[in-house]
Amino acid sequence: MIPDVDLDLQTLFALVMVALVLVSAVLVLILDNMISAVAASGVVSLGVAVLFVLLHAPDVAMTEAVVGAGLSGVVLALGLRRLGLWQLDATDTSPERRGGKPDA
Amino acid sequence: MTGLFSISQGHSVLPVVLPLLAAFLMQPLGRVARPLALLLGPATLALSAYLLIRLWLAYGDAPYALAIGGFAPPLGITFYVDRLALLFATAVPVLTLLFWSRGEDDADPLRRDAVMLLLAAAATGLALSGDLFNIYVFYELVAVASFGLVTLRATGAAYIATVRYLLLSALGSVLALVGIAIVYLQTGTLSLAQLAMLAPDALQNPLGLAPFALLLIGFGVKAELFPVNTWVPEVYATAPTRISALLAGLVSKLAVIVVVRLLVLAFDGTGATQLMLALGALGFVTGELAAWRARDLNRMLAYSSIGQLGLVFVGFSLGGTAGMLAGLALVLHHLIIKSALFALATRWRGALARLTGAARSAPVSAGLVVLFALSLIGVPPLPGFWAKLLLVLGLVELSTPLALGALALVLLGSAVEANYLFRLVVRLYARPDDASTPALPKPKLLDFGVASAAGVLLLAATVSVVPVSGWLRGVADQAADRAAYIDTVFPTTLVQSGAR
Amino acid sequence: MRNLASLVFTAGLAFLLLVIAAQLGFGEPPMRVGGAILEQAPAEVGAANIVTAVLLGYRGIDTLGELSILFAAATATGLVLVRGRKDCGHGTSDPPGGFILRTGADLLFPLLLVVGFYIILHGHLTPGGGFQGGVILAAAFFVLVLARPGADGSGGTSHTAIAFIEGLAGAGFIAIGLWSLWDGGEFLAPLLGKGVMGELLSAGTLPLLSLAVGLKVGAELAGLMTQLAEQPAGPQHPHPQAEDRGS
Amino acid sequence: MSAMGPDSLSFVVVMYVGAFGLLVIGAIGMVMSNHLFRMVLALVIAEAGANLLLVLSGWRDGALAPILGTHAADVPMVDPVPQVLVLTAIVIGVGVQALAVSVLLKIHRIYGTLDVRALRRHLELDICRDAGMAPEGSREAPAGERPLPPPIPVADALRTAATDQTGATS
Repeated sequence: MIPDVDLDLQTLFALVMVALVLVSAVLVLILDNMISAVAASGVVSLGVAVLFVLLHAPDVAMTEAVVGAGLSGVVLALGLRRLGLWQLDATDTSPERRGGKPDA
Repeated sequence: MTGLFSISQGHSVLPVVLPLLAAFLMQPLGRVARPLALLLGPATLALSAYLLIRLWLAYGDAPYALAIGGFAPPLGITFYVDRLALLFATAVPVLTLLFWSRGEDDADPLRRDAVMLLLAAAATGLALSGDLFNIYVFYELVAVASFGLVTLRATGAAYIATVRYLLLSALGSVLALVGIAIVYLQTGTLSLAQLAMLAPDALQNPLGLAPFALLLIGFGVKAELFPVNTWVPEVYATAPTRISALLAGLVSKLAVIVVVRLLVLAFDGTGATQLMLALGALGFVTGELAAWRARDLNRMLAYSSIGQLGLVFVGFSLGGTAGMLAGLALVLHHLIIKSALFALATRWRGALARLTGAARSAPVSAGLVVLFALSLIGVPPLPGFWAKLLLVLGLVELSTPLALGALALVLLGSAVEANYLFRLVVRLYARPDDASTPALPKPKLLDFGVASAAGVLLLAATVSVVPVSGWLRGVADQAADRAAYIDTVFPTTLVQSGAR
Repeated sequence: MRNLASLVFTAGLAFLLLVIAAQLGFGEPPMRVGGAILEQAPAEVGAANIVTAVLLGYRGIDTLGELSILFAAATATGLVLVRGRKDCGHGTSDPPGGFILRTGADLLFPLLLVVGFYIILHGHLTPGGGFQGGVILAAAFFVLVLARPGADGSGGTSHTAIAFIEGLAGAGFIAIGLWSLWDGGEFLAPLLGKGVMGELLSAGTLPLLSLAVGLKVGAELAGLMTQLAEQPAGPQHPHPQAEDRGS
Repeated sequence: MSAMGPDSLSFVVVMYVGAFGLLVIGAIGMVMSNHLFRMVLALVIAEAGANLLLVLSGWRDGALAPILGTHAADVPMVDPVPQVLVLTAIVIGVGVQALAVSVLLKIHRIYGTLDVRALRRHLELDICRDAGMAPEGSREAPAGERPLPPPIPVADALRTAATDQTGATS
């Protein structure tokens, strides 16, 4: 084990993951393009799955990864496709297509 | 089936499990023998009603705890069956049968019947369960089942109302989950009985009121509590009227009973009653004022149900046996009247202006509306008066500034309620000048039957006030007794009391 | 006004959480029920994975309730979406999967099935269980739908087969519970002896319950995703006031 | 920050900050956003936060995963019960999300928009038309108008009430 540095490895790793999760959570609300918002919500799920591994909860980590990133990502992406919000290029920015940003 | 002959306490889990089994088998059976599948629902509900009545007769007097899976109480999940639980558990299959929609307006009766069975099973589970997270799971099942049922009319408005209701309920559930996490971190247990034992020292105030507030908001969505009941008018106006009757009449009451169990068992010392009193009074006033402005029957009934449930919360927040009795009287009174009014609304749905002179074509229904209106307002001989009297006496007895403020709001709200109910009655008996008003559709026999049965029940209760209130007092005493709850779940023989 | 109300709500929530955070005992849970379960689970239920022991043993009716919630969601989705199939003339707008997706799907399908069933059947030994395995099975079937949507976008998944598997698996779960109630025990009490800890055939009826949960969750979610895939794309008519105003 | 062994207090503080942060961000997103699909995404985040908080309530300093066989038998283990609760909560969340997306599909097909404010107006209009009455505040029934005049002496109340009403609401 690395000598007991003030901030041990696990807390550092937890800090990085929590920061990643919080940033991508904010991104979900801010990003205009709905596809990237769904992708960001997938990142949140995966980040939380990693946090569950750190908390010694392997069952929950597996469920969160499979169900959170996999299944809900597929369901949300299918929903986007059917809602017609699936536009990859940012050129098409009519408010309805963009999905309307929350007015902060 | 041994259930038909010798009933045992172990069978009290069947009224929850059999409807689930029927719901699962609905789709496969539908593809094999469709007419049989359409009968499966009512048959299962009749069977579970029969089982519950047998249980009531056999074990009705003393409450008992049933450990699911045979695991001892604090580890496994327990069902706590006392008179209050049996009363509401029996009401679920009966009312679901009464409001069972028989495939006349839906494209997919099999799926609708399956979701109705899930709603009935979960509502029975809510009444019986004695474990915090188990109550959350059954509450969530009630919520998801009601999302499915509310969209049955397949109109655009129904979908919008459903998605707003879904998001509000999901947010409430997240908050309830946070409340459960805090309770678990503080006490380390989910069994309500052990919570009742640990609450005085573990759930002290900043961490007593906070989880209760979160759980109250979470469970308050279905109980139409003040801040989270914005979904009620939209959903009851766009859902099939029978489903609205079931949701308003029965399911909201079960959510209230769950909140009251939590209050009595785990959170009674933490200022939770003041919070409930305030929210209840606010809900009552806003509900009645909004009902006064409503211009179509379904939304008027929806707002009046918000108001009445606010009153129920005020009743239960009086605390002790008096509060439990007042709340219970109001809950049962509202359950009978709102179900009957919505049963009538299946025919009189639509703008109030359309009902001008309806008494001419439907004298009995109009008479029933008058009876229900009088009882809702609280005119002396009718049971509504006794329920409200208990409430007012309780508030006066409490006489804290908050209670007196709530009393003022209750009286103000009752005046507004009297105004819009009498306005409806006057409209019913007014003479329509242009004879061309479209004749109202003929009532369906079952809906009319439900309304008249409720009317008869109300009159019977009016006549026999003393025995009914005596019986109700027994139920209230048993429900408000924390020590009895703990003793039933953990029979404190000398050896065990040390270990807990 | 709406944003003011929402601001007040979020400020209230944040304050409530701060009050709670300040008071919470970090990192020292009382371990009252948890500790007792950690000691008694290997003896009473005999599963190596204590989380599955709690999931299907101590809190079995929670899992049954949770299974019904997923069933309710899938059935409600069916109620909402199936109604639209009558009025959608053209199929979905998704092009059939490209070469990479098709070959990938053919390769992945057997692997996903094996992984899915492995996780279901080893639920009581290693991390995993009915739910995770069921979702993987659903993903296995849905990959085929994505690769070859077919005319109506359902990729040939027959909803009757899904309905049968879903119904019978759920009924199987309850039948196992009723079986123990039938011969004198309590609903969902563990049966069939504990076997040797760590063996595949150990922990009594837990593997059977995991299998029932896995099949049901798999069939349900595959059906749910296929229904979503079968929906026609985009608004067919911009904003019809007179669209079907309901029956 | 005192480093009391590998899983020191700061590890838990970081985790709690993450859980509460996700919760507040999710709640803000649900309450403030104007697009229904974004509210569903915010719901996903709020649920992830609540699940993280629930697992945290069972975490013990220096304890390992509750799976026998992967470590020595007498090592302290983490509390398994919150993990079971979270397993259930995650799958409930997915079920509700799938239902929400399918209802959003139908709304988009009927109204062509997912903006919350526009849909609330549609909802009000549809309910009023479904009930067969003029929408609130429209020309036929201005918002302030009360359907019935104040009660007049009972003697001729019925006759005058009837005439006033039909005049006001037709």
